[in-house]
Amino acid sequence: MSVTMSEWAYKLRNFWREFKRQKIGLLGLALLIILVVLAVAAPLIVNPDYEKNWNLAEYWKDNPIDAPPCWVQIFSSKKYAPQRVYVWMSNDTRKQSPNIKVVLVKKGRGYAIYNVSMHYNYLWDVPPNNIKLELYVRHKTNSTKYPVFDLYLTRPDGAVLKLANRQSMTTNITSSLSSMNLGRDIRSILLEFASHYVNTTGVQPSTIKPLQVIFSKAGKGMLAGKTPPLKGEYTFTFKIIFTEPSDKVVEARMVIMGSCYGLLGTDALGRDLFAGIIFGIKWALIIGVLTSVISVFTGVFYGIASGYAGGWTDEALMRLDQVVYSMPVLPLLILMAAIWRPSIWLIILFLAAFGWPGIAIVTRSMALQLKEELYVEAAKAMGASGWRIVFRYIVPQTMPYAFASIALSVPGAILAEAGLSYLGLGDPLAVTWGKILHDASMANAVLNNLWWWVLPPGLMIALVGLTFVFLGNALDRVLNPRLQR
Amino acid sequence: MASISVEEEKFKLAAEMAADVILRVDNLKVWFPLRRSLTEVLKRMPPRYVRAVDGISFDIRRGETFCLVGESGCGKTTTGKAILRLVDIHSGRTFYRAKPETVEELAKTVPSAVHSDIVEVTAIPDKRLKPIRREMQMIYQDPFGSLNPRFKIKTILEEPLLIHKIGSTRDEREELIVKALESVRLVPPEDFMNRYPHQLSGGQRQRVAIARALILNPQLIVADEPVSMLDVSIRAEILDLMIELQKRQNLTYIFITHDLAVARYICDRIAVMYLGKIVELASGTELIEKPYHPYTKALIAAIPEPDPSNRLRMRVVPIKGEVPSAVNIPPGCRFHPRCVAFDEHKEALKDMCPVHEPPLVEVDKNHYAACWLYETFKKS
Amino acid sequence: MADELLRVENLKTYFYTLRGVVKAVDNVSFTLRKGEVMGLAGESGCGKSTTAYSLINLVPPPGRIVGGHVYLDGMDLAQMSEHELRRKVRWKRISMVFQGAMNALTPVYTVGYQIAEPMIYHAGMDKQKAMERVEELLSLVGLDPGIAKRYPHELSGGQKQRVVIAMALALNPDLVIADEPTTALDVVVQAQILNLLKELQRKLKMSIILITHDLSIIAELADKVAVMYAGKIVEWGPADVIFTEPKHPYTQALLRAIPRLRGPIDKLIWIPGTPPDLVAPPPGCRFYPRCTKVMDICRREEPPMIEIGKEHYVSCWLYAKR
Amino acid sequence: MGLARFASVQIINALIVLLVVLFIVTALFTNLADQEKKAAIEEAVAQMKPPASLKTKAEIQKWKEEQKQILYEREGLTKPYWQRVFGYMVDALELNFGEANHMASFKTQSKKVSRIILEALPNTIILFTTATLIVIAIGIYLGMKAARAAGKLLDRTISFLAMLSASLPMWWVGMLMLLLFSYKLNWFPSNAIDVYVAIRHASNILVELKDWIYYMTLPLITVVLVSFGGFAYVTRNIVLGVMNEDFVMAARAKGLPERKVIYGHVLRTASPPIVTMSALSIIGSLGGAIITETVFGWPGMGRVYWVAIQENETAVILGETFVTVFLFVATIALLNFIYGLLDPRVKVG
Repeated sequence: MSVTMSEWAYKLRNFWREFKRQKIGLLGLALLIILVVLAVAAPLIVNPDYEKNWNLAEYWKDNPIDAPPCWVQIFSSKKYAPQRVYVWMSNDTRKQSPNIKVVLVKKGRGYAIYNVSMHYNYLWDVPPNNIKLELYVRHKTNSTKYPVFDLYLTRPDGAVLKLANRQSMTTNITSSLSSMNLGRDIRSILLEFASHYVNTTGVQPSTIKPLQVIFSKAGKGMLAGKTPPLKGEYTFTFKIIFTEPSDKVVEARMVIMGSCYGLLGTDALGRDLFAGIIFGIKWALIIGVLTSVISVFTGVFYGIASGYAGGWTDEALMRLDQVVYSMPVLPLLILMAAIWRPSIWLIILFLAAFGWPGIAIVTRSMALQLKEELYVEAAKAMGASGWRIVFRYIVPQTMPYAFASIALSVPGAILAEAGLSYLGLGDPLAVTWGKILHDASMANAVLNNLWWWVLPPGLMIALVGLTFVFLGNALDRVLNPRLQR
Repeated sequence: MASISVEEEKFKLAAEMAADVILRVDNLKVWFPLRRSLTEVLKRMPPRYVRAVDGISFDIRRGETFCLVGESGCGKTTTGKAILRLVDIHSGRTFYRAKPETVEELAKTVPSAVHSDIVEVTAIPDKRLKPIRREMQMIYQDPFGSLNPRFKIKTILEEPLLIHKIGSTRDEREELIVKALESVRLVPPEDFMNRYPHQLSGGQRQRVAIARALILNPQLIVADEPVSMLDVSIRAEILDLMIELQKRQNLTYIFITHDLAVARYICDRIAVMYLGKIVELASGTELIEKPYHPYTKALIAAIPEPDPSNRLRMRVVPIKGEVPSAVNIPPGCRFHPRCVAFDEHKEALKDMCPVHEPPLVEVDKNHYAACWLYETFKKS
Repeated sequence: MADELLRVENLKTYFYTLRGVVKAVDNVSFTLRKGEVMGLAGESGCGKSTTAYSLINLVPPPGRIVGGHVYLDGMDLAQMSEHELRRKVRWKRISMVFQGAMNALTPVYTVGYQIAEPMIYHAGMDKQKAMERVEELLSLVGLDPGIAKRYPHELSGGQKQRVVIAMALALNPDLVIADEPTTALDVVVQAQILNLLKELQRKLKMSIILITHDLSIIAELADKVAVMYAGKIVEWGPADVIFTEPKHPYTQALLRAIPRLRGPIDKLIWIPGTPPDLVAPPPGCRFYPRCTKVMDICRREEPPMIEIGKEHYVSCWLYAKR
Repeated sequence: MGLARFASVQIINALIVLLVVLFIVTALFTNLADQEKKAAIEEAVAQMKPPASLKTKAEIQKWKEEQKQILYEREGLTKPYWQRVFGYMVDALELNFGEANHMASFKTQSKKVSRIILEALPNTIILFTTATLIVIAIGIYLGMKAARAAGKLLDRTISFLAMLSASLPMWWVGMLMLLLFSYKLNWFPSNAIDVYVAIRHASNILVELKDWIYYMTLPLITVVLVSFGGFAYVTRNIVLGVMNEDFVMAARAKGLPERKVIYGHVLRTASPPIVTMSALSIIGSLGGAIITETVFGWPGMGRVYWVAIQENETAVILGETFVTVFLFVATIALLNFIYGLLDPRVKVG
């Protein structure tokens, strides 16, 4: 036993000495290590809940939509408003953001007046993607006397806008400033506000970008976003009148949906694309490695069986091989996926089912050649059994080829799965890069110039592919020296 | 009753074997079927064969070196491999006088193939050949190809021991390996054990191959052109080593070569093969000095020698045409289309050579040839 | 000398490998007369094939000629530009018969076209005329002219070897380099090919450099013999002298290692040890570690080439006057 | 004779593969197709007006049940499974794939599946034949150059490009091309399907050709861009292998000009394996190419796939798959045949 152990150690050392010379191989190895670390550490890097909830639009509602990554500011003179969430909860003093103040103004018989003021210090050039104001109250269950509120916005320049008036609420009010209707359209309020500075006759409210107007200096061109940003503290104030004195504010939130988001921005649902990219690593590695390991080993053993058996067995096995080999993979996969909508594991099996014939043809010819090698005949002459010859003389000789092939067929598997996912035929539960690109295509990301949605997944596919191609080429050169030059 | 006579008949050949004969080959044929195309199968055309070995018989005495000589494709290597059961035999039988322990072992597994100390090798099924494999070994022409490039020398030599479960511990086996390396003059053995074949020279590799063949203590060695890929001086060294080992271990060699000069140097008897048949068989010196068969004559005439006066004359090689394929062997004497003697005596032989296959007959004391020239003229 | 065809002076061809510089041909000198056959003998790896390729300046990379001269009628081929070599020398003056005819023919062209190619390119013959000459050449080497239309894989080994010889004769060269022209052929075919070469050489009065490891084959053809060992010529002289009275211990041992077909069966002599690694050859005489007559000086200094008889040179301290 | 036999063997092989694939595909598909048919029949029966004579609910129910059975019978749904599979196979061989539910063909707006495919097929063939020819031309040129300068910058660049193109999704590159050339620079149209609108207004063939080129350029460039590196690399490897052969040395020794050695002896010998290898690599990218079509909206097979998948048109998907397999297998047979033409050694065997 220890004979073989030391031999293995020797071979490994030799292999490493040769491999070290292959620069691209080392690069591939380094990339692979980084990828594996990222895949394993994914739950530490991004919130693991993201993956579970990837397809739940509700889960992502606090995030800006189609926001570019924040590092774009480096290339721009403008500062982007970042994502911020301020929370105030009545029952937990630790979760009471200083930016939100809830003040009981007055309490009398049959009423109570609260002021909820939310302060936002705006220091940026590009206004937030959206602002969401949320207010949750506890209401006496059997009462029909619902509370009402007014909403004011106080701008740094002193202007006060009444965004909502005598709005009644059941238990909570959630409003996004860009789209939600707070009783009356906020756009018309802004139009009225602007009318103090510019001529607004004929301006359609729907053309106004509310956040642009809110965060710009008042003046000429303010409706078109041509005035400079107005920096300073903005305050949103809810003035709430409870007609049931026992009612009270339990939670208030101000969500500043950034005009940029995280490392890779967000998509049309507000999903964190960086998280998507990170989750995708795991799937790419699983799909690529599992598919190629299964198909290569199937191919290797199929090929050896065929070549070593010879005769009619060989003939029959090779016919079958030829048939599978001549099948176009993707169209058939499309058909199968369209019929079954398979899980990612089934897709891997499908891919592997088409991936082995090429490997089998090569291994068969290797087996045929090895079978005729003199040292194999010598082993036979020594009395070695068929199994011994296969497993000690033939299989080990095909392993270098197998290892290189595994590495080299990874990209193909990843590309095939990505293609299926892109067509919308992937596993809907796995966050793969192909799926992200599918979503991008469905949301016309290219048309809308959302490059951060389109570029990174493709680059990652290419990167993982390259990693394995690098490794595979280096392995091939080291292990199959006929290619050495 | 009938079965007994069959049994007797079966071992008649074995019983006749002289005491010093270690191997008897009787009418051995190795035919490789050609792949038939679909149309051939459909038209029910009979399968065609490459008749690599086409009915040869000879006895080999213990301790002798028996040479098979001929051009490439004459079936000499196939004969060697057929004796070792490395290729499938079409028909014919081989009998081998095995060591007592082997006979004992085979008597248990394949009793029908054993007759006193003689084993009918051709009657043993593939899976039961292992005991016989221990006694017959092969040395190959190509020292580069016959050693597994991924094994160390130690592992290469350990393989036969592991296969035959000789030496229960690693140390025991290592001792045997050291001895084997020493016996082929690869000293000190420690220097070679941990090397890989590619780290050795051609001559050293061939010595490893010899050590591997000898480590199981065989009786019979089939050496297939063991020196033809080696440089002259290494060739001399390996030949010398083989002679020395033969003396020391009482080995019997079947030595396959295309080079008559080498055959003369090492062999006791030489059999010349042409297209799957033995055409002439005699002792080394006798065959070269007094060849009977026209083919042997041509072969000898064709061999160049380090004599500078040769350049001044044209070499006369009494042969014409090229070797036909072993698929379409000419009828009658398979050599007659190329035979110069046949042309000369066409009138006398025209009913013999193209029609009937000549038998291998004794044309001189212990000198056999298969040629109508002698058979016919002897009769007349 | 008026009838001198080729003079090689201190030719050096080195291979620049990862392992180091392999001095495959190191200071090789010899001359060749018009119509003379020279045999270049030596064991595998001694540099004889590299010498041949160096003569037409076609050493495969990573090898290259690093020194010395190859004069053909006064032109130094070692210094010539690739273009000039191609136009003036290759095939017109020097052609080759390659080792392993199997691989020297391009599988996708008919053999006729391959023989005709140099005629079309060098002599500017039109295709028709070239093919006529091809048929002539094929008959010259004893083949049926109809073979011209066949592809290499349709021919037997002997036929291919003849085709390769016909190809070498296409432009009536002054010198044919035959690199192991009969290796891998059976003895009968070998004898036929050697006869053919002998016949053609007499008829066409060309010079031949015959490279082989087999001294018996050299004896069939060569007027002069050069014996190479480890990148150097150790002995060089007329065939009659070399085969009967070899001087260098290496030549002597080599001849006694060959089993003979006739005469008494002498015990063969072998040379112990292995040839040196040409990356780091031993100092002094390269043969000394294996030489039975080794002296002190052999280990230190390289022996000079000494003329020991008429046109007989040997590089050994045994014969040097000190 | 030899060649004709060689060709017929290729064709028979292709037919066998085709039949096997067809069989597998239809066997998979039969249940799904049947379900769809059943659903359609049920819907039809539900909307049928029962004859006035029938009064009770039970009677009407019974009548409807009968009608359903009649329709089932007519559609062959009552036959055993394998017979149905066989029926579908025959339909497929007759190119009778039925009708689509909603989809229509590009040009004539026909609902027949065969029509839909027939109108998409030429576009795919035009795009990929053109692309393949360009790839072969560039690939051979660069591959030969790289082989002659092995280890030099060009060689390394090509090796890298090959590795890159093995890892790049072609359709993603297409997306980037659109992003850059269509939306940013506005040089090319963003949706190639509009070509049909454009050619409707074309006054003559030249204008129509111009339109086609205008709409085809971007997808064409994409396919070429992603494929040529791999092709060049394959060429380079094969050529490099051949360049080490003895006959190349022999050709050089003959004093042939280098150009003749390289393009005559080397490339000529290397061409059969180049044909095979490159065919496989190009065909391998066919899948990616199908998706690429959808990115550009090129009115070809890929586009049809895309729409069929979005709209759940099973009959179209089946028909498409079958025709694609046929194309694929036919191409392989053709290439094997070309191989036989190029290599004199094949004919004999």
